[in-house]
Amino acid sequence: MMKGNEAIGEGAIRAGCRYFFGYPITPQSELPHYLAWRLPEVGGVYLQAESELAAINMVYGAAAAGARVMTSSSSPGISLMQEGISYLAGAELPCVIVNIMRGGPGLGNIAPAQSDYFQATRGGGHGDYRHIVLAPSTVQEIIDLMGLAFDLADRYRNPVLVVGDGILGQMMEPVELKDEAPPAPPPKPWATTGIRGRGRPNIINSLYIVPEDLEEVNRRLAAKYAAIRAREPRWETHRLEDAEVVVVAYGTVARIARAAVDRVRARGLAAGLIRPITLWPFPERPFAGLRGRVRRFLAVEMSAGQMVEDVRLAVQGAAPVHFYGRTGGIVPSVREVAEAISSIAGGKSVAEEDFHQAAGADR
Amino acid sequence: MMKGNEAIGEGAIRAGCRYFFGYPITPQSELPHYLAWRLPEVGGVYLQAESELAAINMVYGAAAAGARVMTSSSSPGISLMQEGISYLAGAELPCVIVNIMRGGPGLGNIAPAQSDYFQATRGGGHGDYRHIVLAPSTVQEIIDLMGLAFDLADRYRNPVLVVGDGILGQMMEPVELKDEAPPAPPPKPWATTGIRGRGRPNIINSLYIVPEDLEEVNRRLAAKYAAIRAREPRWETHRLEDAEVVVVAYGTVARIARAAVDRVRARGLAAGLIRPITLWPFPERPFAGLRGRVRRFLAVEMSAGQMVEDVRLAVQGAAPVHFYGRTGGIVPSVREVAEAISSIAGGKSVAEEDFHQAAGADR
Amino acid sequence: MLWEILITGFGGQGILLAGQLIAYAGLREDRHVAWIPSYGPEMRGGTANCAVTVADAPISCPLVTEPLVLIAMNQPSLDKYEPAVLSGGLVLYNSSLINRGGGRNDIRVLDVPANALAEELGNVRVASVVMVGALIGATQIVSLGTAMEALADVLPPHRHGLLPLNREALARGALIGSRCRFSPAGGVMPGGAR
Amino acid sequence: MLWEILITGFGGQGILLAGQLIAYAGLREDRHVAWIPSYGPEMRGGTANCAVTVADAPISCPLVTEPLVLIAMNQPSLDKYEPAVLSGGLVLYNSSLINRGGGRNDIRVLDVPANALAEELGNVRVASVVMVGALIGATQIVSLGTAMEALADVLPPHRHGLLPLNREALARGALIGSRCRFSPAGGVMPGGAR
Amino acid sequence: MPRKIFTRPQALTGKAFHYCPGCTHGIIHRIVAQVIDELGVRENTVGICPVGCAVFAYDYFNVDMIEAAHGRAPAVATGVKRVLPDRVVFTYQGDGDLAAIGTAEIVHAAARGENITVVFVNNAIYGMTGGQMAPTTLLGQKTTTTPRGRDARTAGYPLRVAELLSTVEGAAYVARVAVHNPANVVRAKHAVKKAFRVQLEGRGFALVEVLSTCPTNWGLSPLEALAWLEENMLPAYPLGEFKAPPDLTGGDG
Amino acid sequence: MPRKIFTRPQALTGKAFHYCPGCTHGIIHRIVAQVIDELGVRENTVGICPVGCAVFAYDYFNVDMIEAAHGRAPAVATGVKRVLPDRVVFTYQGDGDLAAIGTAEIVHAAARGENITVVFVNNAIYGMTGGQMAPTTLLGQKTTTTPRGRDARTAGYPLRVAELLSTVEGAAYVARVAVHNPANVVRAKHAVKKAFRVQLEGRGFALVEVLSTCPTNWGLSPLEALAWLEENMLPAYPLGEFKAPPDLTGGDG
Amino acid sequence: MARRVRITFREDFCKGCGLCVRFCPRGIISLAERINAQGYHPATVAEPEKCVGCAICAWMCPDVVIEIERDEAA
Amino acid sequence: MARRVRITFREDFCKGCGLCVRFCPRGIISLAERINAQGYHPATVAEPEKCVGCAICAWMCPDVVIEIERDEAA
Ligand SMILES: Cc1ncc(C[n+]2csc(CCOP(=O)(O)OP(=O)(O)O)c2C)c(N)n1
Ligand SMILES: Cc1ncc(C[n+]2csc(CCOP(=O)(O)OP(=O)(O)O)c2C)c(N)n1
Ligand code: SF4
Ligand code: SF4
Ligand code: SF4
Ligand code: SF4
Ligand code: SF4
Ligand code: SF4
Ligand SMILES: [Mg+2]
Ligand SMILES: [Mg+2]
Repeated sequence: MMKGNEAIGEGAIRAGCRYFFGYPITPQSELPHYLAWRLPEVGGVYLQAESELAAINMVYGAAAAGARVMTSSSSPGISLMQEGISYLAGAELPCVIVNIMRGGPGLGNIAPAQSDYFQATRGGGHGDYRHIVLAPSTVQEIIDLMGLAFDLADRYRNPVLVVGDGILGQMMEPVELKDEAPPAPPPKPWATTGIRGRGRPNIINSLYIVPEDLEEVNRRLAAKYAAIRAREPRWETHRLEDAEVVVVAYGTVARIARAAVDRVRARGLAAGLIRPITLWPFPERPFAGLRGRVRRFLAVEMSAGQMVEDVRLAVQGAAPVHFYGRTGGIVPSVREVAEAISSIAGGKSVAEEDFHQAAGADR
Repeated sequence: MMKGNEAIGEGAIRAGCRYFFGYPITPQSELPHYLAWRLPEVGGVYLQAESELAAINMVYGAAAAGARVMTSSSSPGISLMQEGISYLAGAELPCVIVNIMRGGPGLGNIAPAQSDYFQATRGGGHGDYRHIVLAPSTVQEIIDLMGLAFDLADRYRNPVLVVGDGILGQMMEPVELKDEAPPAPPPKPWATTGIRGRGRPNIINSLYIVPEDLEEVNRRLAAKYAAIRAREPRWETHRLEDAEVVVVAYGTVARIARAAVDRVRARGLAAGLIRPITLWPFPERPFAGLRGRVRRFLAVEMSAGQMVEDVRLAVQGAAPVHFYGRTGGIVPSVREVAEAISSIAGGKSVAEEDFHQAAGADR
Repeated sequence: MLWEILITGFGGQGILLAGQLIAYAGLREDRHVAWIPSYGPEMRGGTANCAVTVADAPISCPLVTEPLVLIAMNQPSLDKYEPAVLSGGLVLYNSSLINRGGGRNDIRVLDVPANALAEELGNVRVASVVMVGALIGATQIVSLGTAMEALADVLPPHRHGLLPLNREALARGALIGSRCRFSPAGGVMPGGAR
Repeated sequence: MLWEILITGFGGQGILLAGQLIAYAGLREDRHVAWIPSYGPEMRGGTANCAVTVADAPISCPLVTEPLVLIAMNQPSLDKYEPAVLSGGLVLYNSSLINRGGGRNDIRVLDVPANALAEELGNVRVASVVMVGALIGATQIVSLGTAMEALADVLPPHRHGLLPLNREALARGALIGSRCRFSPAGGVMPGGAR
Repeated sequence: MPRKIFTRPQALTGKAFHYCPGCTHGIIHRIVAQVIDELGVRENTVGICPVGCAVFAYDYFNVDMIEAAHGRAPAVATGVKRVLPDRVVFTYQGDGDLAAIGTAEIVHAAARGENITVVFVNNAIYGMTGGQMAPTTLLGQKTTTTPRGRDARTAGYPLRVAELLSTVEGAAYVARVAVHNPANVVRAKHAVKKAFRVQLEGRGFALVEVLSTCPTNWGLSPLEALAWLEENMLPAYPLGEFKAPPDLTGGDG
Repeated sequence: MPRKIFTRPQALTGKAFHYCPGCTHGIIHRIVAQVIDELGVRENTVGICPVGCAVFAYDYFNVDMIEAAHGRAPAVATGVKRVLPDRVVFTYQGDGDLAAIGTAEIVHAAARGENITVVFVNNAIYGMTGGQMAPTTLLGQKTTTTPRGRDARTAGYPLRVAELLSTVEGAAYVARVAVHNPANVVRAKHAVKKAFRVQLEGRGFALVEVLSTCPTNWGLSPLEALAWLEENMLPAYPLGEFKAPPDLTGGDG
Repeated sequence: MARRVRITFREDFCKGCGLCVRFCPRGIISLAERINAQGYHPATVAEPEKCVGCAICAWMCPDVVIEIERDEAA
Repeated sequence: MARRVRITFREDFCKGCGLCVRFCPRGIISLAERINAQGYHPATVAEPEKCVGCAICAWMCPDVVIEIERDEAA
């Protein structure tokens, strides 16, 4: 059995990550506590930075030096990293960033939330960049996706974000740890490690003062993002075959939604679930076959309605897209979600704009 | 005649803004230079902060104290402000933030760009918050919208973002300045000015440790955002009456697009333009009447394709939405845009994914 | 079978450990298990609770908002969570600190003088382990032997000197629990994938 | 009528001021005007250019990528921007620093020995003002008198001692410009809203 | 005639503190409130809370209060003070807040001679988030992120904030005090009062570093924590006035 | 036998600097390159550029280079050094970069005793962005954001970085030099060399503050700028070693 | 000149930390057996007449539990 | 022991800043009338034989324009 936050750390170590730079924040603290013990044991470095800003730029330096490196924070701390993330994307440096999301905006609270979806998927920083976003929903999946996160980061030379919430971080579940030696990270001939044996300097940079040059870079990035869009969407479906109402949810909420789908199925309602595992690229493919059959979609989030936009973009008007959400750290219950499904299936609308009334009535 | 960047400053002063906190960055420097002269003349305070982070938090303090206050920066600096903006939104403090966008990601360059659209409209910070985004396209409109920006900020107790690019900032155009005394800002009984004459302390805060309380705040915010969505979308249309192809563009690019629309109209092509003035709330209404008649939409941006998502959400599958964009500080020419219009009108697709090839072929 | 258990009480009553004990015991019997604490500002000094799920099939949702079993270690938490217990469910309460049983008649209720028993054993901190024993006695959710083994999983090595005491606490609790042979079959249980 | 003018040269040649002079003169004649500099790393030491638009109707697009008129103050900028001039357009070039006229035969070209004339007047820095004079002489885009008045708009007060010199520069330029009576009517002009 | 020798200051609300038993944050709160009362500025004061255990200070001080982002209290205070130069503006910040994430903001508030008062609570730890290393954590001290004790080779040296800031020209008053026994509590109050007086007289930036306990995360009883402060923190963090206007040096505030 | 007395250092590429005529950034670049050559560490060095006029330093130093975000070079250097402890890591930063936006990063790199070398170019202005006030701008100095001269009452006091950082325990070597005449240029080189040697010997954080000119934004000719530095900056920013390991104090590096 | 000191504990605020107990120069404060609403053993003075009103306890109390008054008969 | 000094200016790098001119102890450096590719008047030494090879000019040159060699005949 392992706590989710600890699984993030152990997953990273087993993926060959030896460097962690971060700044304390609830509800991800078990991760730095764990790594402060574990990393020195495996010859790695745990460094508590003076801030999230410093942490993300230490990550930038370590990634430039060719290391598998990560940082972790929660919502306000991730906001502080946005400039740095834009730089990492612009300089095409691989790294893994963990956001254990909490209630917002502002200081908010430390309860579980999913209200950083826009920030995660649309790039909270400046410029045309994207990063892959992975959203595990079990402790085992955390372990598996941490390995994938580092692989994707290196493969695409791009930051990868892993998002969860405090429930996932605090939860204990049994995990299977593969006892393999960590994979050797791919060669990084571009890394700034000193020119010995190479002769020509390597330069890590995102400045291109001539617009034509910067457009060229943006084209290269756009092509890379297009490749990621084509190859990397990941998702899971549950009882989708004959579903007429499809719930879309990720992370912790997907588990609640899955139980809710089972509950309404037991009452004879043909519901199904799409669980995006990558939030960016958003998995549009599972929606493709549903046109015509599915009468309604329901996005369920611990937010005021953010992923619902991606669902709308995926559905493109083929069927109404409804929303049910709770905010502020309130976790929707299986019963609530089951009722939301029943109610839209019956034609009642739980529109985004009504979420607060709806949520209120439901309590 | 006035430079755009100076017009921002003068517009702010005429709206009664007396406090500016900022950190230098190109291409908005004329604005702080102007205000460093002008604000002391009108009894105001110009303060150069040690960073954008400090600047946005000084804005937070000044807004809490009841002042009309602003800051200004360009893309990387705005990324650094995301935590602060989330706090401002969470504490419901009015202020105006200017982003003269430049090429990204990372350090990028200082040439004009519109690649912070996602950040501006989706909230680059954490949590469920929104801010109004105004996008002027002439120097006169800058003056007018600065006044509106402060009014909306106070009316909704919410940050308002004004976005432009280096062209708009450096451009000189004639302006008409109303010689009115600045309007008295509305009373702010919530401001933290000392309890004298009030008795009970005022508290400015965004921390709500109990999830139920924070959800209550999020509901209030959601209701406010819904009101803004209903009341505040602003846009301009050009030759839309009988248009079969509709271009959507904002800011500087809207002026290019308008000339391009005129150019293809001269060649007999029934083109029109929707220019969002508010990027959030995105004006969906002008799209409403177009279903059926308009065969194709074309979003033109100085980005790799960001606003195009809002156009797709507004169009909801009613007609194909194409994209034409330049990045890295390259400004699309009237000819390029006219050709893009002609080409999609003729059935050729300038899809988002092809923008780089398209742009390349066009040069 | 899907056991969704909520354990609630003061901070310092060993709530989180009790939950982990059940989960580890389930794990030792090759069941699917999950454990979630409440966390945050409530932790320090205030209330504490955790949710444990033990199931024969993979667990969809490890969150427990409508528990089949509630273990309430103090009055406020009994008051707060009893209404959420599933119809047909079970409530075990710490009768050393709680005066009245619950007000519902669609659930089974078992009073366990956990603090008193623990004090008898010489250490009030094993009260929550007594409760786990009672749960096992009442439900056979896991075997008592497994739970005794699992004690070694949840107590840190430097506390293994306390294993005998804790085994005793489990045993005493189980004895009390066996007064009430609870089987959830009769209960109204939502959820399809069990 | 829509005049889209590009003025290009070295930094330090008074390019930006020349553009502002045209714009302010247009403004004094109640026309719609806009002025945009190139900015950025090119500014210091390197090349400089600005775009001026003078129009009778509101200006859609103040950016000038295909100028009707190009004023080229040095060879590199003539080479770079001449191909972009609209067919039927006009190029004025500084023949003191540029050897050859352009290679296109669909446009009018006027050579102006701006530096030489300015040096004759005793100050090489008014070369760009000579060019503005030539533009006015050739096109009547604004009246010469208006331009002379507009000098006061663009020269900072502490430089107003230089007004007579600059007026003289305008006049000399206009004389040369008047050799070439340019009217854009014959040109191919895209754009509908003129 | 009954005379009140010691009563709850007016500048505190009636709300009970949420601090752990024996945590000296409470003593420092009360000192600040006493000073506000004595100077008669309660109606004229705006306070800024940190993010840290004192995050709820807005519930305790009976004056207008602003909750700032982590580390940014000096910037927020600057914004307030520039708008309301005749109000008394103070920040209350922990060592993570002020000496880690907020380093730039405090150094520059000092450099600007910003006319504000800063109460800086150094408890050598991140209290609120569960006992991680602070910049002020002592060498060898065990925390949740230095489980083997702080080792200078990997985690660096304790930061002495009062010494650092006293090199800055705009800082008018910089002192370090402690609250581990009655005599020092009284001295601490004198220092805080001076720091407010410096502001009232428009002399510029004033900061009082207060050595404070965190029994919970130090893993000690309240009394043990006072002793630990005395034995371990005092040698590393000498008390005294590091900078003061000549006419305000020493003595009672 | 021809002996090279002075040649272009190997640690510079063949590219011409983009700096304005007479800007002493160029002298400082060359000094750093000379030191790298003399210590024989060129193949082993990773440099970090700032955002500022030296932003293109990656085109000039003939070693592996990283362009950092504005002010974050010390954090980036920390990341590199922790991964590659046997490489020589240096940052090159302006006064806006290091002393304003990057204050927290430099203070904490010093506090950690991060084993890196920092070359800090103090030209009392923001050069690259068009001559705005820097934290180091002198009182009375006119800049584009202090058009009436820097006034301490609104814009605060010049920040003395060497003095500030020398209070920090992890800082092993802190010196201030200038490059306004040949003797000082030679001294500056000695100091930079020491700062690299401190790193090579694993003694911790080393910083050399170099007073430098900005003829363009000071509005002076290159020679006038040297004189202005001498007359105005030296009194405000005294030269010398503020902190040095005893065995490295004074003398030639 | 007779002086009488009145010391009051706002018991529900007390967290039983013992700081007042430790520093009372007269050693007259102790923690009660009983538990207050917050769950702590509150501080109390068994023989209030021994109190000299030095207020040291109040100065050290982190929870502002203690108030002290003095009757001053002229 | 005969010594000969050879001083070379990489003229295209010179920005005519005049720092070498100012600090040459022999006063033998001047800025040329001509303009180099960068548009500056480059520094030059009219009478190279007067150069003592002190390299002060090179130390002060911000653009690494100057190189100095010395022929050392034993
Ligand atoms: C941007 C950001 N980063 C991190 C946190 C998490 N956090 C809350 S309080 C705190 C540190 C508290 O320590 P300190 O300032 O020493 O105050 P104390 O609790 O010890 O009084 C941290 C890191 C946060 N809220 N925001
Ligand atoms: C986050 C961010 N803020 C601001 C800027 C704009 N900027 C570029 S360089 C610079 C300051 C340069 O001054 P300094 O560090 O003193 O270097 P100098 O040019 O004087 O050598 C600033 C503010 C930026 N690029 N990024
Ligand atoms: S955690 Fe420490 S600092 Fe925070 S209230 Fe408890 S004892 Fe005080
Ligand atoms: S602007 Fe100043 S610092 Fe920058 S290169 Fe020019 S002279 Fe040097
Ligand atoms: S006032 Fe003095 S004597 Fe009385 S209880 Fe308090 S400390 Fe003891
Ligand atoms: S010091 Fe205060 S809180 Fe502590 S025991 Fe005494 S009265 Fe109670
Ligand atoms: S080497 Fe010395 S003498 Fe020769 S030119 Fe240079 S400075 Fe003058
Ligand atoms: S110092 Fe260098 S750049 Fe300046 S004039 Fe002399 S050779 Fe040319
Ligand atoms: Mg602390
Ligand atoms: Mg500088």
